[in-house]
Amino acid sequence: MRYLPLNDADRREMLAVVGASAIDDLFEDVPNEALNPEIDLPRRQGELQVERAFAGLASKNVPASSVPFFVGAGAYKHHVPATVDHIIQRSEFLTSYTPYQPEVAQGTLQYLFEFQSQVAALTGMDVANASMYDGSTATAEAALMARRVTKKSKVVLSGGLHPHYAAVTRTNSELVGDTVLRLGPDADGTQDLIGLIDDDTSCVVVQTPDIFGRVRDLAPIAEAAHAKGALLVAVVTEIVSLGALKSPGEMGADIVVGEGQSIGNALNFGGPYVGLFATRQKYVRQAPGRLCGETTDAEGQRGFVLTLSTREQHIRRDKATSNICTNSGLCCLAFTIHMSLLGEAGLKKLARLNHEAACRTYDAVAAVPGVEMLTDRFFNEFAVRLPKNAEGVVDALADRGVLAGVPGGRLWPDNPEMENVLLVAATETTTDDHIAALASALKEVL
Amino acid sequence: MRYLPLNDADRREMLAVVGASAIDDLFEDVPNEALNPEIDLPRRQGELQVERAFAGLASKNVPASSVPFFVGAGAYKHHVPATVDHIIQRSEFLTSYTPYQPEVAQGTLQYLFEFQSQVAALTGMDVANASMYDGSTATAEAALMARRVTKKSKVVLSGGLHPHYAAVTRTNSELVGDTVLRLGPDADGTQDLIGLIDDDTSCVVVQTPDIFGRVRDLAPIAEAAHAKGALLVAVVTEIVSLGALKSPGEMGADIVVGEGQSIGNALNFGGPYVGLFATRQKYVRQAPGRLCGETTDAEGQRGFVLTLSTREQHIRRDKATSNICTNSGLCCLAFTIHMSLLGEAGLKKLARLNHEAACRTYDAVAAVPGVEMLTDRFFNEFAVRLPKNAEGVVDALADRGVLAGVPGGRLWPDNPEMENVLLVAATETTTDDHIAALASALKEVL
Amino acid sequence: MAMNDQGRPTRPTNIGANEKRTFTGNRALEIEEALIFEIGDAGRSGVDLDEPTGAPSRLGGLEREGEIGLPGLAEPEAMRHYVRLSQKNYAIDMGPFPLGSCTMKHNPRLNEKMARLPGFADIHPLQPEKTVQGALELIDTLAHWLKTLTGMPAVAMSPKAGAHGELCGMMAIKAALVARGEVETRKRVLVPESAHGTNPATAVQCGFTVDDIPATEDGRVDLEAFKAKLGPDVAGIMVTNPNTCGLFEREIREIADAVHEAGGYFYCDGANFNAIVCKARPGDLGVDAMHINLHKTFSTPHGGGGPGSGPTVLSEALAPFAPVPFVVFGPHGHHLAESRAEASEVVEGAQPFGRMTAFHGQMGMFVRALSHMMSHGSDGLRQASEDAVLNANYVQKRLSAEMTPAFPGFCMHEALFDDSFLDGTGVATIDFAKAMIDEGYHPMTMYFPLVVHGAMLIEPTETESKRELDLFCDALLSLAREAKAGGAVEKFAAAPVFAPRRRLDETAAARKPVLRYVEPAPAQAAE
Amino acid sequence: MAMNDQGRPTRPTNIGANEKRTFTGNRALEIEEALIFEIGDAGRSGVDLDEPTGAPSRLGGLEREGEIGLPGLAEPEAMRHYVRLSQKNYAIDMGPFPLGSCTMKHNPRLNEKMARLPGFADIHPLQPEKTVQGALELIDTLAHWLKTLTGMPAVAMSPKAGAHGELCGMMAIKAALVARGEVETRKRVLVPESAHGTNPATAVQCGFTVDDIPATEDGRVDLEAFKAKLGPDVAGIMVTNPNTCGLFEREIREIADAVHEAGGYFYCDGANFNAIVCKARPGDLGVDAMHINLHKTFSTPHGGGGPGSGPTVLSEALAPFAPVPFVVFGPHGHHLAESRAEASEVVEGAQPFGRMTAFHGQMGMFVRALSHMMSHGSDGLRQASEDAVLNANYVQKRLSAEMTPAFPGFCMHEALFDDSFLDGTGVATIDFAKAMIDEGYHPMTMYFPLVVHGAMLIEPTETESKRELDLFCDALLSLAREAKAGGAVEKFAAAPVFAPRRRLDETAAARKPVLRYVEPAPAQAAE
Ligand SMILES: Cc1ncc(COP(=O)(O)O)c(C=O)c1O
Ligand SMILES: Cc1ncc(COP(=O)(O)O)c(C=O)c1O
Repeated sequence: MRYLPLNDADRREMLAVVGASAIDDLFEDVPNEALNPEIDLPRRQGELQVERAFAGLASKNVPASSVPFFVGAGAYKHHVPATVDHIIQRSEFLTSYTPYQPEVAQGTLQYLFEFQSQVAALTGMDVANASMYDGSTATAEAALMARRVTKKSKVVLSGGLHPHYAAVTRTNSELVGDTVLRLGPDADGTQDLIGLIDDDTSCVVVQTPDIFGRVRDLAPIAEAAHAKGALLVAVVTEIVSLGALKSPGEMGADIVVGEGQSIGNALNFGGPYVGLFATRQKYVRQAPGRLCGETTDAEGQRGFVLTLSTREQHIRRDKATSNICTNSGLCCLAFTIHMSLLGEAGLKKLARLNHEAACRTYDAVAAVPGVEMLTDRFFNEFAVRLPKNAEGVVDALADRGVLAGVPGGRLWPDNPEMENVLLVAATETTTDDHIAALASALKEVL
Repeated sequence: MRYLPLNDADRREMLAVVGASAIDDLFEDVPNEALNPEIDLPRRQGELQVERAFAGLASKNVPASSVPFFVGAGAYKHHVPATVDHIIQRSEFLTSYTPYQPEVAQGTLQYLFEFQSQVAALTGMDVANASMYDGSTATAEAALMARRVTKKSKVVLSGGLHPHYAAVTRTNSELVGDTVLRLGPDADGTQDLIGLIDDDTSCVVVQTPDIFGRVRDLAPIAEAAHAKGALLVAVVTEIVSLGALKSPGEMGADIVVGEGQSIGNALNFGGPYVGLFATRQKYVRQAPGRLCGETTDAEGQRGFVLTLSTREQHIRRDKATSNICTNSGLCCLAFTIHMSLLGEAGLKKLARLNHEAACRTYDAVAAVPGVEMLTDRFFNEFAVRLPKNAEGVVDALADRGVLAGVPGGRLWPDNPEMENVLLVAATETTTDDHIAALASALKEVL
Repeated sequence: MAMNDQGRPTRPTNIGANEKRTFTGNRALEIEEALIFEIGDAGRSGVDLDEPTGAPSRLGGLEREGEIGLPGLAEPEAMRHYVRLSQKNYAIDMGPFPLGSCTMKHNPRLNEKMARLPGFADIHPLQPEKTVQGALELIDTLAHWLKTLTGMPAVAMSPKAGAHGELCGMMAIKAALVARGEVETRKRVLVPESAHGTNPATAVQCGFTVDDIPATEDGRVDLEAFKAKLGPDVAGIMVTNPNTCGLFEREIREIADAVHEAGGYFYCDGANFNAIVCKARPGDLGVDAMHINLHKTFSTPHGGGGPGSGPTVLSEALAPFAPVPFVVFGPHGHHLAESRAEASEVVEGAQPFGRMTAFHGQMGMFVRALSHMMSHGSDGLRQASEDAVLNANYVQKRLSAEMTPAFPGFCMHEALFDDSFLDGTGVATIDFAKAMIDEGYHPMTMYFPLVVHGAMLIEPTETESKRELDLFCDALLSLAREAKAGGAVEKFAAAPVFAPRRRLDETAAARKPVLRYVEPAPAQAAE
Repeated sequence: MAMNDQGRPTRPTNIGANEKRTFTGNRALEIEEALIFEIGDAGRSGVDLDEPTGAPSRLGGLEREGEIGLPGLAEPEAMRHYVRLSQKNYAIDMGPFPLGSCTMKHNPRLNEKMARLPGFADIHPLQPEKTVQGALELIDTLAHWLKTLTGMPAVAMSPKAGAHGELCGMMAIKAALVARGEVETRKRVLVPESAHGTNPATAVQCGFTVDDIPATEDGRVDLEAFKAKLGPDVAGIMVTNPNTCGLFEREIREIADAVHEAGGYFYCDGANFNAIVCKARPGDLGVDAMHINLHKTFSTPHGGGGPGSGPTVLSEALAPFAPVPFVVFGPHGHHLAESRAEASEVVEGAQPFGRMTAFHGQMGMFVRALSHMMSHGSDGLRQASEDAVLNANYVQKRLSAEMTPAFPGFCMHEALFDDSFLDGTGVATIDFAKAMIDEGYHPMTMYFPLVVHGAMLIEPTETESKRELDLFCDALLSLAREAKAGGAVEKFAAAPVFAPRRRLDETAAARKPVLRYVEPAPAQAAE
């Protein structure tokens, strides 16, 4: 077998050395009746055969790049420079472990330090960690952290929060006994969050741009939350938006979490992605996840190490701030490479291009009879209400070779009111031809 | 522009340092009327735009892997392990220069030494060089080398030699005044080469398996050539065949040249490929191209260097054995990686699988009414004579989604006798479905 | 000084005795590299984008004003920056990475290639199902392999790593207790002292309390002590098997039966599954839930810390509580059940405990893991486990010549040593490990598990050749002899000397944490 | 000794004074690696293939018997072998690679990605033309760019590298002479002393004799001396422009006119085209033929020595003799003219001199080069040339503080120094260059061109940043000062000390050449 360097001669020799007569001597502790079960699975295959099998499966999917594509809602189709994917495949990055031995892991540690610095700058916070699994688990961790910081137990989730994020946060917070107040979908942007913040509130969780694409001003919410001793957790699912929008930090957020997939990472059918987690200096010792810090070596040279690990499970065990261990390492690398290729000027331009593409798409869709636009302040995604069930419309458009967006029924399956809602996203990859194709197909179907 | 690190501030600063008032001061030696011509070409484009343009061009071609594929005649469709392409893209290999500074080029030098050793072993010769451009130019260089060695000036080219190879050899040898005796295509394998070798003959060039797929016994030809003081140059265009066949060295060849594309390298529409060049120890100082040799460093550690460069143009200039400088470096690396993954057992098995696929294809094609088989001793390719023009047949099969092989008209355009000949190749990538598709399409068309 | 003008790190202040210096601070191929913040600036970019039209924006007056503080690099600068950084890392592609409990095995590039097929990498989790049938089929196929290899009836594919899988299993247990109306009474989870830190952390994150189980002399769960701790308030037990001492829990059946009798559940930490794939099935051993680290056992790359994937297999008892989403095969092909309501429609009796993550799990890792499995096949997977265990025992045996195994007898996939062979040498486990770096090896796992003094846990995995292992053992044996011979305390204390950096001051790092780049004050900048 | 059992290279015999040793011979991340022949064996393999059926073979009784002698490695061993080897190389992705005349610039990975699209990488050169229209269109498009950038009417795409392009141009000249019936009389080719070795070698390979032209004090062709050598027996001249001294041949027009008047042709070596793309067109300067190194000017990777590509542009006078094949656009789309007969049918007056290579040239390089050109556009290409020239002049100016430029005034894309600044220091050009290695730089081109004593030719290219160039200059200046200060002769003579190997014994290598691996005699093997 191509991945196994031992041959039978090696095995015999080694068994002799260890003093075993047969390999199963080494498995003596396994209950006999459980040893060597029949396993009904195919036998080994060569590369060629495996490649053909996967090519077959892949051919049953429709890649985003192959069609006019407007699907968003927390994962976005962006163009990633070839350099990014080339670098993250370098053996020294791809096949290394968590940098617990800093003398031979400065490569990983330095990019983590750069990643943390970029995320802190983007979100307008003091510090950021070395990543969480994704935006949704980062949000759940934020709520748990708010609990530790405020010693309160009521979590308020905005109706504009991505339903998956809300579900994950609820699942986690309820486990530790918190009450989670989750508002219904705020399609029309009329919800009053502030009224729900009380003295028991540990945090209020608000997404901007929200799941409907609406850009939200967090300042008043931050003020209200702070007045009650609660934290404001800001959620950003389209990180590119921060190239154009005020940072949550500027608007008073205490914890900013987000999904970093848009920068450097492919769609990957939902994972792996990279969860961003940033907060204020004063709360850092309550933060979950790994932190990389600067120090010097025995010769006085600058170097980097994982630090403040007394927060973490491998040191604090049941007292840890979180159980997270493996995070999104390589996805951070992709993020930080892409971000340093863009630079500030590039990111702002990219954000601008996304917004303009969305504006053009918005106007084209608004011109389709029967479509009701649900917001006029958005970044690169917006919600519309159709005269009929959006799921059916999306299916019909898919048959016409256009992936039109995310139907409300997909995100709020148990909520009939959302059935006719469609979320439409555009990015720098969206061309005028794509937009025209969407509009005309929509006209046909409605 | 993304590849240019200087910005305008840098440029101004640097111009000041060099004491120029404007960039064109530095181009003062360029005749004024020739400076800064109007260039009517498109302006810069982003990655996304370039990718889309190339995707468009690529989509107009039919990849070998996407259809039943039987095209050979000097380039073969084999499966290359993913590891090969990954390693050759490592910065340290991909973006390094010719290893003229051995202290910081041991990586390149060691693989060249390994490559030379593998090629020498495969061909049954004493030594091999660090590659030529491809099999055809290696063949031309072999004829020139035979001239240097024998001081004779008549080159005899077998009719079984790939027509492109014959043309390249003739073009080069005639330049230095040699007479080139090129025989017509030896479709039926009846040619008497031996009778043509005389006292003026510097070398006789024979391919095996020949262009018609026929396996040739070189021993008698070697004997005859040596009797007249001529060298036998053996040509191998399908290097995988040496996993199954006697090596040319065993059969008495003095120089063995070949095309290494089959191992480690993609089809690439004809290039880049890797020319193999091996010969006897006693002739090494007449060999063209780079040679890597073993030595030790100042601390006595083993190391490798380019050696015997007094043969080469950068030292000997007009006295050099060849003008070659840049060769096929990275393609050698691909070759040597794939070969060390295969190993002897793997190569022999691979050769066996190729031969068996060809045998199955042979039988299926032979069963098609009207097809005349031209040989019964072949490796992974064979020639057949069709009842009609093969070019038309190949076109008709292409319309049926089968790439059936190389029509005689493509290789011998000025030779009507070859019009109905078709060369059919099979490899380890050929499945029984492919063979069935070929046979039934052929039946339809004939 | 000169360096800083180039944005290079400050130079050594106290160069070691026979350290040679260079002007640049580089040493031939070992090249120093500054931070992107010191190299780049806000105006530069390595990306060419079309010019925006400048149409009026519709951002509701929330436009960002002022600087963000993100440096940009031209592409050539960026390429060099990251290539130089990479060259300061050790990696499995460079040599043995014997981290016990981490299963650092070869990562086939075939898997990387498959994961990058546009049909997998370039599809969106919320595309219409009919446009992602191949992806859903792949998840379903991987689930089938995992269930078959573990002998378990169900698997949750959402978990994003091992710890997340633990959370999944413990959440399922909690949901089962809720269903039984015992969630208020059963709050205690038993965890062996030798457990990985994620186990107790996970239990607490699920609202349970942790109660330690002592280990026996031979490194396994103390069955009697364990039974003594069982009671009506016990929710379950979290046992790693093979355990973190590299030993198979002989009495695993008794443990399972006992906890079940007591009304609790058996969570098995599957991080060490690599030892027993196709040799034993957790489903035959009474396990109720177990996570599988695809980034360990099934060779998806560790990537310097992640991403991973931790599918969690579940027993009949826990299966109904599996989280959404999950793939079902129906009349219209493969389908994703994404909500509780729908789940209970499509699967009789399903009552998902909720959702663990947005979307459907680590697809990119699924592709790689399935590619690994299909390449090996059931025969190759069994061979791999046997080779992993053989390699570990070979290392244990050879190193025993100078080092002290923590426990007698054969081990499974990893060999555990204590530091008693270093007694009186003045050389500590950490010094010994750092000396390995100079020899060209990544250190083994140190000071874990906690039940062994100065623990050194070595896991070679099946992808090491006998030649590599022999050289590795020869090197460690010579270090051990050197330590015992005495007089080398300084050498060990100073190690590593050849690495890109000498030992780093972790205390200083934690005392005054510098967690992000900050512009040096003008004064320094001007220095 | 121990090492050899592991198939490791023999250990140092005479370790330098303060060299630290390790047992393995490794130094942390710098890992020694043996030859595949010492690691692998004939039985091992890193490839899984189906089992052959064993059907009788039809090889005409020429089956191979016995051992070939090819070692095999399992994939993990192979991966490690080559990764470790790679880490002993310097590369443009690691730092400046200032080799004059080699144009080592950044190689964009976008180009690598494009070249690997199955539509380009997985097509066969002899597929039916209708199945490769995109490929032919690409070649045609690249040809259009090359003709437009050079202002020449035709281009031959077959040449596989620069030297091959020279051959192409000189063959065309020979063919033109044949057509004029002067091939027997015109045998002399004039070549400046400063020319690259391939020029004279090529001329001879075309059956010409070489006659050197002296250089002027200011590093250019001596027009008078050149004119004096012209005559009815002159076939042509081979001039590099910008020349190998990094200077533009001011009198290029006069040179062209003179050689034309004398009835000869003007071959221009275009290796240095990077200095003048979009700044000047060879077609406007009287050139008859010029090769373009796509692997220099247009950023296709050097790959440790190749592959390259050397398309050769031709003037009206030489165009008819261009080799087959070439692409023409006709009623049925793009078409390849592959034979002389056909060529003259499709192109009026074409009389190809023959064929230079099998198939159609370096397609893989064509894709990369066109991707580079389209990315830059005409504006980007002009900017690139200007930056390349600016960078070279900046380096020339800064280094002049301590080093001695070979010629006064501005240079083009490369800066040439002689070794007079080292006079009396006891440090030779080679020692100076080897010391650069320890500082983290690849040496510049040394002892070329021959017209300058102890020449050091530095070509930074446009893809170096000012920051990199400043540190590079600071480092070289400090080395120069160190050399002049005296007392450092040994240090320079011993350099490099930090590289994977110290200086290698090239004399020994050439005296008793060991050009392939040979099994050590049993005696040694057993040692
Ligand atoms: C025994 C054990 N359990 C759990 C984990 C956690 O897995 P992950 O890092 O994927 O979250 C690890 C990882 O090191 C482990 O070794
Ligand atoms: C001036 C000059 N001419 C010709 C060549 C030969 O080009 P190639 O190596 O591509 O054959 C070179 C390459 O170094 C060169 O520098």
